[in-house]
Amino acid sequence: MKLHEYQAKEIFARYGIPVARSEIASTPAEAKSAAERLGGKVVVKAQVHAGGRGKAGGVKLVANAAEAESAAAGMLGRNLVTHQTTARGVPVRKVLIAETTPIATELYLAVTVDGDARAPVIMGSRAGGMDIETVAAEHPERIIRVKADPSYGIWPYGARDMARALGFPPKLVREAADLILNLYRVFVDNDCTLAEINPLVITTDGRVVAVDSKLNIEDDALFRHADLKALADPEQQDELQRRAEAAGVKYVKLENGRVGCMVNGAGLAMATMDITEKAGTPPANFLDVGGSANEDRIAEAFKLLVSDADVRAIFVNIFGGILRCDIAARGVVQGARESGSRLHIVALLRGTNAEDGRRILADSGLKVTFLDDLSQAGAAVAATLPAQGARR
Amino acid sequence: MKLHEYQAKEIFARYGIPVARSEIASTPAEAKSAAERLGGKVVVKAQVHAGGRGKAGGVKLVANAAEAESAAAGMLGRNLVTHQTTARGVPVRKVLIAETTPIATELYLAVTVDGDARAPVIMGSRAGGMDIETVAAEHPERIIRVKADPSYGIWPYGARDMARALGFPPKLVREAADLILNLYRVFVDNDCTLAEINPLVITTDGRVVAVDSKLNIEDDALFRHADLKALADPEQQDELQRRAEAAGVKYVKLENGRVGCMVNGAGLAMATMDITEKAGTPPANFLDVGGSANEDRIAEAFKLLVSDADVRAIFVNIFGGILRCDIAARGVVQGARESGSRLHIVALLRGTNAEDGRRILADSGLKVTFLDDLSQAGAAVAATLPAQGARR
Amino acid sequence: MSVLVGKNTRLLVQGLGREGSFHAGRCRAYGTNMVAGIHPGRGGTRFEDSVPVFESVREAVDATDPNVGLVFVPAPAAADAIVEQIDAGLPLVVSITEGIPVLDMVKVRAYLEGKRTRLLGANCPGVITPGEHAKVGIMPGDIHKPGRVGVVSRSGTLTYEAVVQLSSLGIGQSTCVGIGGDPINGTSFVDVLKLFEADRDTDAVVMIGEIGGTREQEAAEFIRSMKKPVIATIVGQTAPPGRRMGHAGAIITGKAALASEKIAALKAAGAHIADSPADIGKVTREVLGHQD
Amino acid sequence: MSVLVGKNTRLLVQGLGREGSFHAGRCRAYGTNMVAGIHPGRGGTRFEDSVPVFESVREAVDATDPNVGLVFVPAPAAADAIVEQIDAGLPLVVSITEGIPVLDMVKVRAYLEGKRTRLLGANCPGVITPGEHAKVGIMPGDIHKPGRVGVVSRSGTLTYEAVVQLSSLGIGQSTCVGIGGDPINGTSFVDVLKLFEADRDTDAVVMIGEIGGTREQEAAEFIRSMKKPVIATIVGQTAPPGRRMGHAGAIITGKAALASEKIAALKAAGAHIADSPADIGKVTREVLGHQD
Repeated sequence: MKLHEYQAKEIFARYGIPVARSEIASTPAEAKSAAERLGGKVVVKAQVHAGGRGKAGGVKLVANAAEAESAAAGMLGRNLVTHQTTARGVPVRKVLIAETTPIATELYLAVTVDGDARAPVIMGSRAGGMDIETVAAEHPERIIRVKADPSYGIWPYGARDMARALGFPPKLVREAADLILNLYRVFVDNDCTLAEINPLVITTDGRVVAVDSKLNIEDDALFRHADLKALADPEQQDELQRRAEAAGVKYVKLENGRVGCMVNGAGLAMATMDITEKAGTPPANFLDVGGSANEDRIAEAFKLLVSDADVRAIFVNIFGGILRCDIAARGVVQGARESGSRLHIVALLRGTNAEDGRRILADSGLKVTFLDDLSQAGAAVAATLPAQGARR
Repeated sequence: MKLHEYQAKEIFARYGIPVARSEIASTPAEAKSAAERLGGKVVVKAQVHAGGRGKAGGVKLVANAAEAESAAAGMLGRNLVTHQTTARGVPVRKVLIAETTPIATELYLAVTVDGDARAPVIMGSRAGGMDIETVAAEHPERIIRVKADPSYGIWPYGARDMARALGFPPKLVREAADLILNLYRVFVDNDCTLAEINPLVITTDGRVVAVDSKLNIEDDALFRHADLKALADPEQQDELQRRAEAAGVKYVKLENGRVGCMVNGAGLAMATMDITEKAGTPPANFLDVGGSANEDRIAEAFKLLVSDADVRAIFVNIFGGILRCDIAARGVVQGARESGSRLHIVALLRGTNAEDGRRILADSGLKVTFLDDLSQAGAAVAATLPAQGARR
Repeated sequence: MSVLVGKNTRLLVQGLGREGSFHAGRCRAYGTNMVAGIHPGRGGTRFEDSVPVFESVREAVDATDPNVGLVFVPAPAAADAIVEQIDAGLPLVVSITEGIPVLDMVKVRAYLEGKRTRLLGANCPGVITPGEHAKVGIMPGDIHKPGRVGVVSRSGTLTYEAVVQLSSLGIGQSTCVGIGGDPINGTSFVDVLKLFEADRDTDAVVMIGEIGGTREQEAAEFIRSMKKPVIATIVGQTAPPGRRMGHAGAIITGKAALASEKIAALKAAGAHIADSPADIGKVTREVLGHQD
Repeated sequence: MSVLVGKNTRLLVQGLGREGSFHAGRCRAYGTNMVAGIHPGRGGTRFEDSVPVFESVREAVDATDPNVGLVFVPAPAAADAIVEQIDAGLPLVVSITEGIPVLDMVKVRAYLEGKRTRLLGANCPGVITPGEHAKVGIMPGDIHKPGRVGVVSRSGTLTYEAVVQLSSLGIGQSTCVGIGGDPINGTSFVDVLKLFEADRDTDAVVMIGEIGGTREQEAAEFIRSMKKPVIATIVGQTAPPGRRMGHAGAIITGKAALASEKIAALKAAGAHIADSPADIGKVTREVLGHQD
């Protein structure tokens, strides 16, 4: 689950991380008066769950309160499109009005879990402000990685060593080390998947300030963070994503796909994608209905698939285990009925109650091609796919 | 550092430990209105830093608000004498007015650090409400000890196992386990030396309630707990203890002693006590001036010694290291002058600047017997001690 | 006894809710010797009128001497259950539970250091040795066939797919092991490959990897030194970088986590690659044919 | 080289404040080879115009290869400094600092598990080997005399007392070790007794215990198996139960922590007891006399 910058910032401040003074505004008028209180020259920042705001016009440096008002008016109520969003973009409901920070140096600092190291890892770079993925790909040596001890965390001396390695001047080493320790505490206490400051700024007057604040919370850990769960902003997700999450299925929309895939299990779902891709019939999505899906969830998943205009055919690949094939088949029939879809379905049903499932689909009146094994899938899907462009 | 029951209770409540409803009162009138709000029938509990309140009349069960008022009037502003206090007792400035708890079972629960186990240990007993030291001495098998993992703490399953071993009925096991886990968190988060609930009560209506609350905080860790430090109540210590603490020296008054001992180092101080005791001249105190004492601290320590009416002679045993003997000698002279003491002093000065120290004492006009080594100490102290009863 | 489970397995099942009970029953029906169950509030009762149920693992261990623990406890309490089984000294703990917070698994993994327990999972289908009627997990038993090919996989249903391909070609399995799809788990590919390499009842190994992490590359390093042939496939070749594909393991975090990198490493180490996951059986048959 | 420190000692001192600088100077004056200092903000300077000072232990280790670390860092940051020295791989860390919170020491002690470092202290006077001019601590050097009796103690000034008694009777010391008075420390009596038992330069051991804890009883168990004679004393015989006597180690927490219990255990194990701490030298002379 993603938090907005302003939400993350409040948490940072609670943990003693120095942040720029700021206020949140929902209207241009609020933005104006906030800017007045903050001294006029401020930064107006669209609050969206997407990176790349700056290049997309979602961050504006303005000289006075009037400009803050008009900058806010240009953002609020509109959708912001960045390289990380869909073409529709994400709605801007709030803007953050922050005092400007006189920047001498920009750094990058983040905490995440490194599965290979089996521990949280603190990452820092002097190449702050830049796109960190680019730095990681092109100059991995510019990123300093410090592995935390799974039970002891990071010790103060380790934070000081890291601060020195990041080039903090001797006078600021202790302050920077405290910031690193506090960011680590934020990460652990709140079950984050990512706690990131980009840029972390050394100001011209020798202060250390977190200028941006990013926190992603692990969905699986939300059960113990009711306070964080309340900060969710589902409006920031695209509609399909939101529906998938509500239904409890894992769904990722893929560009340029044509085959809607419904599978149980992530590994099998990826295998299914690989096979359809190789058959020249690219998958339109990843969709894992999970182990314990019921009819309604399957039906909702089916409706999700067919509501994607790119989808020209459906491939249902269910290996019955906890999820029985008859349940899956009933869900598909229900979904097709409720959506009115008449897309051709390729179905591979194995495992628990596979026979029942096949009969239910066969009796449903839907156009279904049954497979016996996965090796037939590529050809079968290709055969059922209508010519490019046609639909229903 | 000790906390009052009402202070510990607030911390318990913050950690989700169920406590009885209560209010704190500084006057009989406040006690009365608190009792009214709590339903009339309440317990009035003197807030003092000493165990054994109950037997000493510091805990009164009353039937109505008027009785609460008079019970409070009987405690407030007086000194309470328990088996753990001096004969003067400790002043009662506040009383806790707590709703009564219908007791079905009383248990004992505490967390402390076990040096031998090198870890915090959770102790529980079904013999709650009783004097736990007596239980520990006479029926050690009645105390359940669960060692916490130094880095992982105690796991929920361990707390459940302990709750079952303590006889909590199945329905209350989870609640009791949560309480154990929360008490452990209180202990660790607040650097306690002891976190204790005695009694921990199962009520007749099946609730679990911490009826008493005791927290001792480690003095050495107070630097990171400004909030707790502010809860100190030095008035609860006897005057000598308070002065010793203010001066930064470790001082323990001993009953029936006659020789005031001033030593640097705890081990040497205990050795000195043992030697004077064996010589038939029992020590009146343990006093360790510490490693880095200066003249003023030594002087204050000397004044502490002589302000104890039991003290008939002084034994100064300083092994100069960080603390130089000349400094120690000057402090003794200063203390004697400021206190007007004319007690006989036996002095054993070794190590750094021992010669200078001896000269300073010799030139001071004080009555001093110098020793060359510790083996002479017993006889020398015995010789200088006046006949029983005489002083100055 | 092939690897991990077999005829000497004495199974303890923790978490006998709806799902746990269902699968515990299936394991028994397959022939697994379940000796104890754990469920809060049900201590003293019997599962399926025969297997004693206890309140705590310690009690169960003292009374019934199990050697494998199976965890169905819901995610919020699963790490605690795993540690309870570790502390009770169970040699093998299999955690089916999915959705355990990653920081819980960081702790559990570190806690395992120096302990005698091997943890399989979490978020895995479990382990099955068809020739010895030992099933400790949620896989459908009837697709398996006794034989001499070991299977190890990060995935659940994809493992079943592989098994079906093998069985339908008449290729039986010694033991099939699901190591789980989470980024931090108890047993790695390398751990299982070592077991198969040392196992007298296994002739070849099928390994099914995924995008994300670098465990397959570690496996490749070990495969270099193996005498037995390894047939490998990597799924997620078409997944776009940086997008989560269902379970947390399947995230491309860097170049090394790409399917192409993994396939190259495995190929270089001498593994036989099934380019399509539909060809696992076929490639295995070819490899075994050459072996003869 | 007797035990723990000797002529091959290469000393690093962390915390060069007033007290740390004073004692580092004394150690050097005694003949100890101090190779590095650590003090925040003073990296690049030199201590006493000769010993290089660094910002971090890692830098100092890389540049000067020390094998003993001495910690004078104030209590709030002392645990961190100890861990910094552990992580840098120093074989011996001696922590003088007193007043380290006990929960910090619980952590440090657990952190030591499996590491190559031995920790002496905290809250100890350090260790000295007079015959090799190696002093790593705050004890007055000039009271010591080279010889063949090892001394181990929980206490500071009482150790000096014992040393004075020995030296004045012409009995020199191989190495004197202060293990510190805190309830949780790095090195126990048993650890040091083992070193002395194995040391060719030590003929007998003086052990000075205190009330509180049960470490002296553990020592007694080991003394049973020792070939070398042990002279032991326990102070705090007159301390009233349950009262703190200065440092945290000296608290009677139960019957086992009483002086009488400890003396009985040591006597039963064959240790020679000095009933009064004033008689340590005398008893040692008697024991050594019988040895000849």
